[in-house]
Amino acid sequence: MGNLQVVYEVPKIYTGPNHYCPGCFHGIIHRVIAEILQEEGWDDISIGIAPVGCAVLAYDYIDIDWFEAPHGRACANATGIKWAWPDRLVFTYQGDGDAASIGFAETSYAAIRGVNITTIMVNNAVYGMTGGQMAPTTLVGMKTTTSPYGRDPKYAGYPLKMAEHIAQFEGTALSVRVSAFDPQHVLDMKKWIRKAFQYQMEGKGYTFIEVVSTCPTNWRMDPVKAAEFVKNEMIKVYPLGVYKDVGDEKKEG
Amino acid sequence: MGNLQVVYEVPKIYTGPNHYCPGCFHGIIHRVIAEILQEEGWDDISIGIAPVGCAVLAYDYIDIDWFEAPHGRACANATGIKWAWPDRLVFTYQGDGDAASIGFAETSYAAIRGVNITTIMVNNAVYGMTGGQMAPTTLVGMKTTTSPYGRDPKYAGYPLKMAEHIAQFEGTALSVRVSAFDPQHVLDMKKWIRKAFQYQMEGKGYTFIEVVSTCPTNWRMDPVKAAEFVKNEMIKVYPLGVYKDVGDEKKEG
Amino acid sequence: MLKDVIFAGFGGQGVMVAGQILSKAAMEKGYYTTWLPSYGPEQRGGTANCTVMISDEPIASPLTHEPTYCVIFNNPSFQKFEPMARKGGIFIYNTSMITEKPKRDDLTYIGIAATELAEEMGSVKATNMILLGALTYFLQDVVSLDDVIAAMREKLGKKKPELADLNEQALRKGFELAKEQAK
Amino acid sequence: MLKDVIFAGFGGQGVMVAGQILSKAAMEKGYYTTWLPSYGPEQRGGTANCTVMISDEPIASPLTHEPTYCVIFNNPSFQKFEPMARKGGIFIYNTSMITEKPKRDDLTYIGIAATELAEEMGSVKATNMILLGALTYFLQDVVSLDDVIAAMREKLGKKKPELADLNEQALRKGFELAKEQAK
Amino acid sequence: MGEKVFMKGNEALGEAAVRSGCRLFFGYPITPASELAEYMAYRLPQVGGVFIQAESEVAASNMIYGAGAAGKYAMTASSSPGISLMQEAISYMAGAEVPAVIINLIRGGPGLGDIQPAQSDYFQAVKGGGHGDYRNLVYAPSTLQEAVDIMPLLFQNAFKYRMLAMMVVDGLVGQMMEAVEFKYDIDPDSIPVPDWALSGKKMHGGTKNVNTSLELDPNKLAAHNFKLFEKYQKVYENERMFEAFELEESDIDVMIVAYGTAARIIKTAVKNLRAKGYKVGLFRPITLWPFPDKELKEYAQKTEHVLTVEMSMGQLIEDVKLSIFDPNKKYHLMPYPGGIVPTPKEVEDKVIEILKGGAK
Amino acid sequence: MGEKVFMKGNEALGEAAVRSGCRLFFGYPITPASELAEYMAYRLPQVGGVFIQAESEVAASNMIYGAGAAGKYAMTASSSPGISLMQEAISYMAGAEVPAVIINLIRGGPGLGDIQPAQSDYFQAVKGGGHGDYRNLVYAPSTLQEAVDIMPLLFQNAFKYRMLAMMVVDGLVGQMMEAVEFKYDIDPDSIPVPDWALSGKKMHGGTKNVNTSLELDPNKLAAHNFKLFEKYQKVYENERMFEAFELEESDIDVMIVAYGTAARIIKTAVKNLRAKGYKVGLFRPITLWPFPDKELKEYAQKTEHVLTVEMSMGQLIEDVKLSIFDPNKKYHLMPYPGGIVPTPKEVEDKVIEILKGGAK
Amino acid sequence: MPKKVRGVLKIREDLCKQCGLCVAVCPVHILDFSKTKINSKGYRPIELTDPDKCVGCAFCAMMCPEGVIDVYREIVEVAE
Amino acid sequence: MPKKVRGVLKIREDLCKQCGLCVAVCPVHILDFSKTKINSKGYRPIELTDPDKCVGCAFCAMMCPEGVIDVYREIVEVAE
Ligand SMILES: Cc1ncc(C[n+]2csc(CCOP(=O)(O)OP(=O)(O)O)c2C)c(N)n1
Ligand SMILES: Cc1ncc(C[n+]2csc(CCOP(=O)(O)OP(=O)(O)O)c2C)c(N)n1
Ligand code: SF4
Ligand code: SF4
Ligand code: SF4
Ligand code: SF4
Ligand code: SF4
Ligand code: SF4
Ligand SMILES: [Mg+2]
Ligand SMILES: [Mg+2]
Repeated sequence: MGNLQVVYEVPKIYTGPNHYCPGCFHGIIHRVIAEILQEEGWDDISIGIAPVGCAVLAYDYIDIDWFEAPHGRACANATGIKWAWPDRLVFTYQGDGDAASIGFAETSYAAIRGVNITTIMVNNAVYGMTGGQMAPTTLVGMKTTTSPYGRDPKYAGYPLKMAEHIAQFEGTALSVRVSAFDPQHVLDMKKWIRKAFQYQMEGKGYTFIEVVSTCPTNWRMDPVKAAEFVKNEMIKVYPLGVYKDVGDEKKEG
Repeated sequence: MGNLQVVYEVPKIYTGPNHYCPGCFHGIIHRVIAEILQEEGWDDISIGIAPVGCAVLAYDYIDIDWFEAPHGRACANATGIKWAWPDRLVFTYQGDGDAASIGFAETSYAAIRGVNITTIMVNNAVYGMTGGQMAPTTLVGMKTTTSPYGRDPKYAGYPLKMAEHIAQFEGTALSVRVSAFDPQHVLDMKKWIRKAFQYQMEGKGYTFIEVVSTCPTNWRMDPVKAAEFVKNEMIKVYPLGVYKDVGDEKKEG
Repeated sequence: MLKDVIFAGFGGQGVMVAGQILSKAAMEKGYYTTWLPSYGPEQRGGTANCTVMISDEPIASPLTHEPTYCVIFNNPSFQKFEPMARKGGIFIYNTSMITEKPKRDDLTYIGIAATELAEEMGSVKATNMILLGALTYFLQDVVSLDDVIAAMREKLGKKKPELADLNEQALRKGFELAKEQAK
Repeated sequence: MLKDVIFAGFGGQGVMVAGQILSKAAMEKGYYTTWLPSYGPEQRGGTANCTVMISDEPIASPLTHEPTYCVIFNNPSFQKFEPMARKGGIFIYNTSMITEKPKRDDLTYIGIAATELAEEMGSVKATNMILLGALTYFLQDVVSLDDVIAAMREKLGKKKPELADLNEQALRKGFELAKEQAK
Repeated sequence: MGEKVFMKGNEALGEAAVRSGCRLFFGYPITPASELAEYMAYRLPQVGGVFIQAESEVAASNMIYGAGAAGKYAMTASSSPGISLMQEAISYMAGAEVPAVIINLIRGGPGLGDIQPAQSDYFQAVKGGGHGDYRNLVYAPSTLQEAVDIMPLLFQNAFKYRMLAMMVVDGLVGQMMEAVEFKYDIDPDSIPVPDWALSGKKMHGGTKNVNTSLELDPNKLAAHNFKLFEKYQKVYENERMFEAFELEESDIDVMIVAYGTAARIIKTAVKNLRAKGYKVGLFRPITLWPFPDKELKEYAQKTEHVLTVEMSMGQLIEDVKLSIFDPNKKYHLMPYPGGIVPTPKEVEDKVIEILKGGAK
Repeated sequence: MGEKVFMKGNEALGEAAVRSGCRLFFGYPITPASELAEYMAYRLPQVGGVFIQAESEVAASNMIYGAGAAGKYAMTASSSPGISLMQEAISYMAGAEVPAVIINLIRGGPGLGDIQPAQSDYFQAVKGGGHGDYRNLVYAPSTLQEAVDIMPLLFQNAFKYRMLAMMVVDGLVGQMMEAVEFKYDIDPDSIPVPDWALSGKKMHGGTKNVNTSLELDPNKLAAHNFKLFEKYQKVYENERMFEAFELEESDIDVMIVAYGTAARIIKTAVKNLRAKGYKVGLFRPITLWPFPDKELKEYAQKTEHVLTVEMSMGQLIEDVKLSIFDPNKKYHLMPYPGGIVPTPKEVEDKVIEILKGGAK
Repeated sequence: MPKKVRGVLKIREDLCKQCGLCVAVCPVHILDFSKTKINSKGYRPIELTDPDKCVGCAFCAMMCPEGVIDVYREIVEVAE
Repeated sequence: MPKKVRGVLKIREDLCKQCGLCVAVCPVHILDFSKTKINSKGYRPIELTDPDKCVGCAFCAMMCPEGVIDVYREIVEVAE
């Protein structure tokens, strides 16, 4: 491009087109992960674990080694992979249903055990892939296909706050909640995912990034409205922020 | 007994002899539960869920209806039973391996969902029944049959603090850590278990009592030493106390 | 007697509902009928279709591999179903969205600019009803236009009564156009 | 040749270790041998037992339902195994703990006050070795007393050398007592 | 009651359960079974029932286990991977003799596979998915109406025999809309609470009930196993169901054996073949366990050729062979794995090929 | 190497795995398999390996799934209820063609049952515990030495065929002490990392590897199933193992079929019966899948009576019948459920009864 | 005559497992294992070494896992 | 001549799904869906309504889930 100065180029290892609905944040998050891996030269040594959820085909979209996990078990699979190759960058990419409902134990135990892997959990408050059922993260009163009268705490309890939950464990090196509803937050998300990967490469322990995301399709909103809903409603219940950061204290012993 | 005044009589519904090792706290905890159920007249409407663990035969020792659960699934079974009979007193009696390792998701989800049941989790820092393997609650450095060189956080992570963990969920009405290493603490334990049952009968939500306990056999200590170890070492890592108590605020809505 | 119909198009074009209305109309007339959607994530973005079977005896297979009646909403579906259609069958397609041209000489093609017509009538949402109306013309031995209108009103009328009138208009329009072309 | 031995008593009485030492001694002599414990929670509190098989050919079954040699540490085990013992078998039992009296006339009974003797020798922990020593007397076609002593030293000597000497004494004592009674 | 309603299969299955008297549903979403859970989430609150979305299928299966032990009709529904996660609880329920109902809308496997109609969980359902020796009642209706008709039987037999009743269908049944008639509407209050139910001592005369699958004494556990198998024998004698379609003649050219969706489709093939003059019939097991082995053997006398058509790689055929157990018959298999549904044409061609002697 | 050591079964199994080159163990305690995990916890750190106590068997099975996909030898061990919890991962591994090794020390079921030796997970292991159509390699050694001898084969064949290899034994094998000889000690560094391994692109030429069991297109998934079954056919042809014990004569009075501990014990019965003049022999499958069906059929020609002795209620006998498939033989079954081990005497009595015509 | 409150224990000896938890917590140190008796389980059950000193606090009963002990109080007259 | 920095976009039109996230965040409001083009997926891809106004902030690219947009800067001379 001649004398043009690059401001932003989509990373080569981000390999579309993807199957996501228009405006779904999954694509943004993928792209950002690809940016980091490419910038840091980690794409050669990375192994991603794709979930069962809308991101089940994530392996088609970032040019690294990938494993497709049974629903919820990504962190257990990642534990096996990490101990097979302790110096590789191993991360799981999961939905909220995947990481926080059926996989609640496996995700939590990665933190309890301090497994040196990273989880990126995409919280869109529903089960996107299967058609918009209630997730543990569904807001109280929110209507989904399995909470047709709105989530009722009497039967379904209260929204689960994973970033806070994961932060409580000693094995956790980093637990952060970010979002992607505007460019600033996308950059912030990128900063924290990068940090998570860095901590992992330094052997600091388990790192966890929760991304407050959208599901325009199942929320029955257009993508811009959905992004606004995240900004105005979701982050009231899921406040963005750093819930744990061991900083430079802890090195692999 | 003529003009004798009763100070303490073992409750009739506590039906020994039991199979526990000499001095094991399981017996004390059973007895105390039996006392409460008998005193309150709840034995007629109670359904206990026995775990897989040393207390697997708990159903032989308290004269109420009992269900024997698959390892770790007691809270899921209890959820089924409670919704079948919402006005009954339903409680799970579980070991730490049962409730906090294999059953971590089911236990946590009882809290997340705010199921109106009570869990009594006996934390003896090991898997008693199967011969003293490491539990999630095993102290760092503690030798067990699966941590023969002492629990090493690099592979096995850090002790899991269930009372704190369960306290964080909105569906939890009460989360308390008690012990039974001396008579005062036994009475305190009784007070909190009673309160848990009361809250349940009032429909307040999930109630959780962690009892810091012993395993003289697998700790290879005599029972009195084991009780002292609880007092001097265990409760340093597992501080006794009330981690959550909704008090009279929340009634069934 | 066994009528096998396929409706195919993009998700969101009303493909599924058109099939359901036909099937319901047939049921009300006392026929055996099934409606079977393609399902799963491929619905998202990609093409969706449904199969309707109508018969006077219990229906063995709800699937057809050689549909006699095809109602086609977009290009990919045209490409997929034209070769499968049964010899002598009726092939109704929406020329507003479809650039493909008929290739067989053993089918009756009915091309209707349904989207444009629907827009003219007040809403693109009526596209599917125009095409269903056209199909109805060929199924009169089973269901009349009035049967289909009644089924449509029952299915949609409660939730969106304002739409029902438009839809009735659309069904009638499609029926008329088919009648004309079929001559 | 097939020797089948059962050791039975309370958990903690050294039942298992006695069997392991015998089995190990036999192995060192080149025999095929198996040691099989009862296992599981019933060990806790209840009785525990183990079966040792010694043979000059591969051992098909590690279980015996009619043991030729019984080494019995407590009353419940006496009750359980006396009826099972093979006709003509050797039945060694610890009279310090056992109040039961022999009831069969087709067994050779060797009653030894092993616990008391062991206490006298310095530690109740040697009880099992006295009984094992007694058994050895009857198994000399397979293992000698020295073989068993060597196996015991290898098994226990490293961890607790102080105990090894006592144990050797106990083995010898049991052997002598059996010899006397067998006369 | 009695009127025909045009409904989606999954919803009709849910409605059938409600009208069978079931008021407790514990489930976890999965394609193609999710709409059943969704329907229950919508419907149960209307009738005073409870819908709980479990955190996993492991939990869901343990919730019905608890509710069944408490003496209430309870149900879950899932699809293949979810059913695999239920195997521990299923084995426990067998051991503890707890009744409950599970619907498996089988999809293509193994692993994550796809979400298309399949029958490849046959072995899992009828032989042994979980550990130990046990049986489940396994119903495999072929149409939605049949599924709806037998739904009460699942609950009633589950409670009659104190065992799990499964229905195996596939996504086709769940996703299809069809007219169904509900011929029953059972008031849950009319269903007696069994005396073995865990419901608090005062409900059953003050003597405690214990529900357990533990029996540490192997002699007692063996006796329990033999007792279970006596029960299964009774179930075998009473509950075998099948349909013989176009198998009247005493000599049949080819007898096709198939169940569920495959059988439904094959009826078209049979009709077409009959129209061409072939004496072809269909033997359709409705209960996969107990398998109608005697009946199948009986019908097999009429033919030389037995063609098994299954939406799996060769599972049903083992029971077909064990039932007939005659090396002089010719056994043919059309396996449809991975979510592929047979077409009548393929089956017709195969039958013709067999009769021409072209097929082995 | 080569010296005899007197070891507990579970420990010998662990040592065998270590000497097979396995350096990764993921497990969860359960009687009677716990000592295997305990041994690995003690041993692996000594040789630079890793022992991880998983939070559950669901997790353990998924950890070996991950490690296997990463191209490394990995293993878990459990007993019946724990194995039931692994069924989803097992089905996935089959679909994704991931090699790993699982040891099942079967105990009495169903449910919690007891902890005594059993064989009642036969169907689960060889037919279908998980969903979908698939097979696992299933080895059933009869002695500890045999278990130790074939251990390397499990890992090697798992990797050769990219599939799961299971060993089914029982608590008797795990708890027994016996002299064992280790004839091998394989350096893990000598085991090549397969080119399909997930190990980071740079390890395999910069082109990414993807390991998945998902295939949404049913035609492709069906093709994948057929491909898997071609592989299984190859395994069937190459890997069937069995022992024919005292089956030399051309006419045998009774042929007993049994495997594992039951077979070991039956050898005593065979010897005793032979001593009494009965022509009795034992056919012992060593691989339960692939089942040595041809060989069994062949040997069955020699006899009229086939007696299946299994520590279950009638699972092995189905494969026995399917293999022989001859209604003119007499099939007898001695079922031992719930953790009961047969005694030679019982088997001897049964054989004599059969030959007297007393048994059906 | 002055009166004092005295504790009285009912001990189910056959249930005792000789764990010593009661012994350790008795504030007046009057519990010990029997020197003479062995119960059916093979344990030496507890006995009171000096029954008169029992204050009836029931600490022992509180700690007993086996439910061996009932505790009563009686008022006794004390000789000066 | 005065200079200014101008953004230049490379748009992979075929990948665009017409979600509008970029449109919503462009600080100078110069992004809109094409009135004329439909891409192979059936969407109207974005285009610049006034390319000269682009400041090259890359907000659009940051938000794009599909990786449609690359952003460059060039220095252009501005006529006064
Ligand atoms: C064992 C099992 N249970 C259920 C499913 C069905 N299933 C697939 S994805 C999914 C939920 C996905 O939701 P989430 O993890 O939040 O991801 P999203 O699609 O919202 O990104 C479920 C329940 C499955 N494939 N396997
Ligand atoms: C699915 C399954 N996995 C493992 C086991 C074996 N098991 C029985 S009890 C137990 C652990 C018990 O420990 P804990 O819950 O702490 O109770 P404790 O015995 O210490 O009181 C285990 C692992 C089992 N029965 N089922
Ligand atoms: S269903 Fe929701 S989460 Fe899934 S791709 Fe569509 S918008 Fe994204
Ligand atoms: S093993 Fe430990 S926890 Fe179990 S009964 Fe004995 S002392 Fe108690
Ligand atoms: S009641 Fe108190 S004083 Fe009396 S024996 Fe018990 S602990 Fe001691
Ligand atoms: S606490 Fe109970 S069991 Fe323990 S010594 Fe005292 S009386 Fe005996
Ligand atoms: S780079 Fe900035 S100014 Fe230019 S189009 Fe994108 S968002 Fe608008
Ligand atoms: S954000 Fe990307 S996909 Fe969405 S409209 Fe803009 S360019 Fe198109
Ligand atoms: Mg989600
Ligand atoms: Mg414990």
